[in-house]
Amino acid sequence: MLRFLCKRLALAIPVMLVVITITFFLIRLAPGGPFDQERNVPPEVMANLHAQYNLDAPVVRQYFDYLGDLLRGDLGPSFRYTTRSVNEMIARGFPVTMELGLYAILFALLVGMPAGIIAAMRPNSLQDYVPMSAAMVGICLPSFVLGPILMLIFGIWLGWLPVSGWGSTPGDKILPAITLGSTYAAYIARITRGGMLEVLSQDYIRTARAKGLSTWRVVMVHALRGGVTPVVSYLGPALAGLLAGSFVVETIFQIPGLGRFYIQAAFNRDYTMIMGTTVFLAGLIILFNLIADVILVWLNPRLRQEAGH
Amino acid sequence: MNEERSQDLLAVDNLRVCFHTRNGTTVAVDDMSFRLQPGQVLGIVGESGSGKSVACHSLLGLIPSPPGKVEAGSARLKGEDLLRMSEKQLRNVRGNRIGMIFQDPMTSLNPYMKVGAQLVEPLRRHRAASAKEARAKAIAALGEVGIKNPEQRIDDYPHQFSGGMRQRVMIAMALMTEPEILIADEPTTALDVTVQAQILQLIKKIQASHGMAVIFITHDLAVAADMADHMLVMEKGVVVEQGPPEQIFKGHQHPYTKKLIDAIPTSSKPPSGAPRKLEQLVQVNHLRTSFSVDRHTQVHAVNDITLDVRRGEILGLVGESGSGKSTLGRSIIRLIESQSGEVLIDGVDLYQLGTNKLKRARRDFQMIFQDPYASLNPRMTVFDTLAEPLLIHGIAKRDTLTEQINQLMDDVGLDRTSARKYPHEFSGGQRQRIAIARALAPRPKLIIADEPVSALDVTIQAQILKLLLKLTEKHDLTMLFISHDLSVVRYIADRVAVMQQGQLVELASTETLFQQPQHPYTQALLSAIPRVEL
Amino acid sequence: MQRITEQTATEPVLEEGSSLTRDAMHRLFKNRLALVSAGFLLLLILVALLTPWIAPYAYQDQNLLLGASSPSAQHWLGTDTLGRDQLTRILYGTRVSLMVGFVATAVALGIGVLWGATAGYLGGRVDNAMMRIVDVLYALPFAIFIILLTVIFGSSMLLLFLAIGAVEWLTMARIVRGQVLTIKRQEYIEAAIAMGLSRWRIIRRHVIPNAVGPIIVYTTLTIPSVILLESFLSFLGLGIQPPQSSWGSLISDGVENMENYPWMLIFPALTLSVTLFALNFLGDGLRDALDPRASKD
Amino acid sequence: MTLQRYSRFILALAGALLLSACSDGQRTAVEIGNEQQILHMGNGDEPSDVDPHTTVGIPERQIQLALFEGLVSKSSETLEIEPGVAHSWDISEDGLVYTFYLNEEARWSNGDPITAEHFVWSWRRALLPGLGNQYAYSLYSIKNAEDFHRERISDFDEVGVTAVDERTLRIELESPVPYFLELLEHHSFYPVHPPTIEQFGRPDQRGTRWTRPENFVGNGAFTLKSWEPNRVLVVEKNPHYWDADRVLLNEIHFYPVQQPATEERMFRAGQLHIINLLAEERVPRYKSEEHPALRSFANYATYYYEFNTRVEPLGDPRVRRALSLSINREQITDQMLRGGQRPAEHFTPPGAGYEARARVPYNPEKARELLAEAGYPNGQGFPTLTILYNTLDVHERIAVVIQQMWRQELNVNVTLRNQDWRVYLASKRGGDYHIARSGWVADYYDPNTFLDMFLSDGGNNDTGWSNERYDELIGRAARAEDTEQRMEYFQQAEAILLEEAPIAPIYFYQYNHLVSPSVRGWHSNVMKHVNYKGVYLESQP
Repeated sequence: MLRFLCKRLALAIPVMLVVITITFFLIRLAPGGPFDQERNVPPEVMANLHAQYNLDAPVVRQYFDYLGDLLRGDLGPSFRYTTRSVNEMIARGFPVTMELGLYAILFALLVGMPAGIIAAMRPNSLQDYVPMSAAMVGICLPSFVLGPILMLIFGIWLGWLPVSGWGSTPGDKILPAITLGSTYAAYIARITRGGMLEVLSQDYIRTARAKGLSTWRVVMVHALRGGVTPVVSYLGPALAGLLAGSFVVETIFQIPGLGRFYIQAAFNRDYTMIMGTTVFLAGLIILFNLIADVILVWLNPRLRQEAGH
Repeated sequence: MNEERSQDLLAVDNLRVCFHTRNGTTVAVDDMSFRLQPGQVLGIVGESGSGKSVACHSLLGLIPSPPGKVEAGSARLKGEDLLRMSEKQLRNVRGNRIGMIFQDPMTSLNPYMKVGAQLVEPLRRHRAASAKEARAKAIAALGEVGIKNPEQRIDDYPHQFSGGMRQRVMIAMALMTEPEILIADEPTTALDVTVQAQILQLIKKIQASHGMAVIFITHDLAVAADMADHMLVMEKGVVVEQGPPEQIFKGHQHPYTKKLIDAIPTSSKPPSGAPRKLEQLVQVNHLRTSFSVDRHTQVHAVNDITLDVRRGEILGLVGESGSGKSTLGRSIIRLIESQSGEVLIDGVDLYQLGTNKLKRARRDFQMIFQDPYASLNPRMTVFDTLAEPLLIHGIAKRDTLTEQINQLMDDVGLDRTSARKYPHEFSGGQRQRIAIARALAPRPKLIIADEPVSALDVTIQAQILKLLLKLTEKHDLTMLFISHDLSVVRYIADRVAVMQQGQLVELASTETLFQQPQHPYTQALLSAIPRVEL
Repeated sequence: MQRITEQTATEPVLEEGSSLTRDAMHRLFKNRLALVSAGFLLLLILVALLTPWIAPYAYQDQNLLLGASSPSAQHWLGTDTLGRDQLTRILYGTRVSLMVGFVATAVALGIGVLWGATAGYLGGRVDNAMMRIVDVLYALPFAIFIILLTVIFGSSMLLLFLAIGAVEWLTMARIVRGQVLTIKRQEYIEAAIAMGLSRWRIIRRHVIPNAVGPIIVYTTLTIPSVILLESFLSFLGLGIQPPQSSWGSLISDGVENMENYPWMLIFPALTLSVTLFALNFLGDGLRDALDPRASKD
Repeated sequence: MTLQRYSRFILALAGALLLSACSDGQRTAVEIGNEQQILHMGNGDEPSDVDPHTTVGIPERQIQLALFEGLVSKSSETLEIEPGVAHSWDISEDGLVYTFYLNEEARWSNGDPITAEHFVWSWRRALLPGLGNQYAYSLYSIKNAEDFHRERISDFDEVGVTAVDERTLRIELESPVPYFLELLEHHSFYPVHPPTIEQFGRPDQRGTRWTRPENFVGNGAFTLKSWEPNRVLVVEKNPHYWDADRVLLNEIHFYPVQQPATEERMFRAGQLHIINLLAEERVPRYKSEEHPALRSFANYATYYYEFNTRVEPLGDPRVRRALSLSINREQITDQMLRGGQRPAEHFTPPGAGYEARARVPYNPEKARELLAEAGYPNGQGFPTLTILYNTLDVHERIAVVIQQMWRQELNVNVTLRNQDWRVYLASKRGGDYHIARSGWVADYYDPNTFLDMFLSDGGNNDTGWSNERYDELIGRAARAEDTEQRMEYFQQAEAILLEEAPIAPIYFYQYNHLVSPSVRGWHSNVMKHVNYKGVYLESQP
């Protein structure tokens, strides 16, 4: 297990290096600098500004300087939010995004897994079609449509829930979590259904039924472990994608999360911020995939044992 | 038949099961009736698709439904009709009054649960036993089925058991609640002969000691005869004959029963007319093939094997699963690369040939595989499949192609008109014929046949074996025939090589080997063959 | 078919077999939902191709005096805030969205199939290296990368195709590789090797034809995700260049106006949803048809 | 689990979630704010900083207006100059020397008194080259300020700012600037607290921690309480402010809300008192309802198109004028925007005692004539030009409309290109465009802020257009002592600008936003100037 982990972590280093390199040079290729404003400023001012942020050095030099800082864990100052370091911004934004992501995944699991299980229990019946059609709607409805609709209904017409903010009024986390989670709920429902169908056709399920066990026990005790395997392998990348993709929901709902920082950074040419968030997110994606793999191993006694040795 | 006898444990009458699919309705079981007395062993025999398993599964409501549906009949267990029970009532019967064991012990245990947890389930469910009681009983049951150290093994996962051991666990599980009936659905089909013999022995012993009634489902007439007090022969969902084994074997009425009995390869190979040449075609010297399982473990699948195959002979290669016989077959023709040793075919060392020379040389040795469903490209017609080797090796010209293919089709007994069909439109036996035709196409000198009949039903198996014999004769072929089934090998081979754990333990002419086996392993193998001893 | 006609008159007529493809078509035709979906998509493609001739108005026609008006006899689906005919806009949007969907998927397909098949078939170290590269690229936060690209280089159709294609090919490569690995282990491949076939012929005649099914299925499932991705970009204002419209841009306009002029949201959203539905149903149907035993998730 | 059981489970779950949300009663942030005198404001982008010498944006400006005060202040009701840190001032006859007398009561938020020396120190800092202050040029009217900023001189003593004594500040100008008092209200003239800045870094260091809530020292009516990026920035009443009696609010919460749609929803859900910007398409609805919260007022700003005169055929003034003449501005403002914008037939918006006489009316016949004269009768042979605009819905719709107008009136085809803001700026600056959307919001309330842009060497003149006569007129206006004469020079300059048409004015901005009726003493005005003094909240409107 330890060797497996080390190997994967070792693999992460070149990955990160590629990410850093691509991003670093890509953003510098972009027209428009971080300090461009509507009103032109004299070249001397611009030069001074660049000097303050080490932008006057040759690009390759900047690159290695950046790598050096990175090794020390310093992601640099934000160009746009001048008083803040990228480390600070990430430290502020990430917990929010993470929390949002967890609620969304929780919602997705709570709704998606039961729906998928129910559908798999009686395939091609009404009990299958209803949740699966709902899942399809979930997949086909982009969050930037669902979000405003939910806000309109629950926030403005009914007045039940706040339409923005994060943790400042009670209940303001509900709508964003649902908006972000609905697509994932839909996918999880489909994947669960597929996984369960696969498992329910296995011989050992027949064995369990032949023992006279109740349907509930057959499904929950015997089938679920194997049936959720594809869900688990989906969750790693999904959670990563969810963190990277939460910006739409964060923008709509005014949530001070990392995704929103990132998008703003891209528009603002906040080089260090773009770099910092990209590196951070890439690291997270690697981490989540790793965690998913570890859980997969743990779920399967055979692999668990092999990994144990 | 219909007189009600009070001592009947199970009375099945006029059972009819249908499958309604998109492609229409299939009658899987039709008008089936039988009686089962306490302590009786009922053998149900039939080839695949005869409905023997469906019938038994439908008694407990275990057929997939939809599409399956019990349409008529009754099945009274001590007077209570199983087919009219609610799902809830049935659940009280399953695993409680009727226990089941299944064919494939590798997949029939839940890989995610410790065997102990699976063992105690029936007891906890039906007897409301405490966890402690159930565990004690489970350990006892494991002990009874012959698992050593049951106290420790109970906390193992299924994958930590071998196939035979898992089948023992299955049996232990079925025994937990002391059921009145045990349904054993082909419990030994997936096992090696020696293990099969042990399991059969175990079932017999337990049946006797517990006084259970057993329904024993099998495709193997010999096994059924060995086990059963009473036999049912099924064909296409219909019981064509039933009676005690002696009656079935000696006084059978139905042609299908006769066909089944005739298909059992009992005799040895009929001596061929032509005098045997003793000239070698293949000489294998010190061949070694190993695989690395992980960084530390190497499996020596073929461990220093030396043997020869003589021109025109059929050399049988026998061994249980994992003995390395398939690897040896593939290593000989370099489908798997060996680490050392040499393979001389007609004096040329295959392992010294370059890629292109090897490709050209390949027309001289062909292979027939076990699984007729996997060995044919599903997206090529029979015509294209057969044309490919002919064209590649320049054996056929465009204008003679059709003629040659027709010839091949005739040879293997396939209808010429079906050359434009695709593999999935054929039955398993027909597919194996196509595969044989493909192997014959480049007119090879040597054919490696890797378990070519083990996936086939007995009657088909007999046909294919006959065909192989006929063809080797006709085309003067040399064949390495790999099989786990000694009766088959005895039927077809001139000489037999026995492999165990990557090593060759014995090589002798067929009759010598069967009459006077030298190696203890060969002896064990031979004694494990179920025989019809009447 | 040439060879059949060469038969002599005495030969019995060959029975035509039905290939797996034909069987699959047969099964597909029995799946009414998939069939209706396929019909709908064909209609949509046809409409997209014929849009300039069948659209009731020119796509840039505007009527500021009219402004946003609800559905009427002149404008069946109403007009947007510039008084442009909504039906026309949706029709042209269909053209763009389908094009983005199809072309970007084609890009993904091209790279993915080539990459996956090569890695899978060659195996060993090559496979290892190639799949590591895929792993590396998987770790890039791609949604964000596309945004970065479109922000930086402006959003041209070409860039959209490339950027989206560049994201989607990874999964495609993995699927193809997995497929190839499975096929490679099939005995008919071994049989082909034993027959002395060249590697290239094996790939061409035995590997690719058998991998086509899952690839087609995955393709039908990629198209909707590409269309959705484009709509997300449109939401951020990074989609297609106006005055062209895509479903995404229409929907994001519609969301802004959903309270005042609900038809501006309803109709494009409906078109998008129905299309995505159809693509998904067709994909599921194809999967069932191509592999009746495969799990249906 | 049956379907029924499952759906019941989900319903119960949803119910529980909703209950937990609604248990806190129905009181909104606005209602609570009304009682506690806490104003909730939408504020556009997240502020980059609150340091008045390093920021450039409007969101920062709105906050700085609460945190700082210049020598003078401005009434948001009348836009008249009022005393700020200085209670009075003298202006020399020639308009070159200003002397300010500081209020003895004026204090920093930590209680320190504000001295003239602080202003000298602050302005020096604002001009320090190393700081990279993008607004430093607004101090250039001070004698030698530009030379100091551009490192031509290094001794700040030569710059025309002197602390005569602790409470007297003397400023010498390069040349008379009639709107100098207006300028002083700009944030680049705000004083900053020297000890605080020096505690956290060099004076010319950007982004030090001195603007963190825990460190911050300012001199405005409010002081920084907390600042959570992308969530909220809170300012609270500054007890040391000299005019604290007139400060009625306890706190102001500034919310960074980029999307107008989100902001409006927040307003409707009772989470904001004031929204920064009401989306154009929402205005008509509020208007028709006569919604009490809607504030709509003219803004001293112009929306216009720039022509790149270096690109043929835009080098030909007849072509430019033809394009400009064929824009139906009234249709754009009345039919499309419908937010109260006024069609701009000239460049400088009316106001500050000036209304241009020259006009570019909607005259398609004349436009066609001019185009034919230029060699493109009925648009024949006219190349396909591109309209460049930064990505925003309004710009897009205007571009689409104008594209259509040119097609109909002149048979001229143009394509559209939208670019992200920074890319757009780079393209415009690099001359990589044909026709570009542009907008100019006045820096100060004077026509000069509009007209001096198109000087040949104007830093913001991206059109490549230059005209000696125009340069001369603007120069004369700067030196004119008589207001009437000055305005006349502007009139003539503007006539040239419209005749030569390097730009096509389209409309004068209208500022629409929502202010809850419970907000009292809030005056929306042409300069979007806010003075938080005197603003208070009342629960029962």
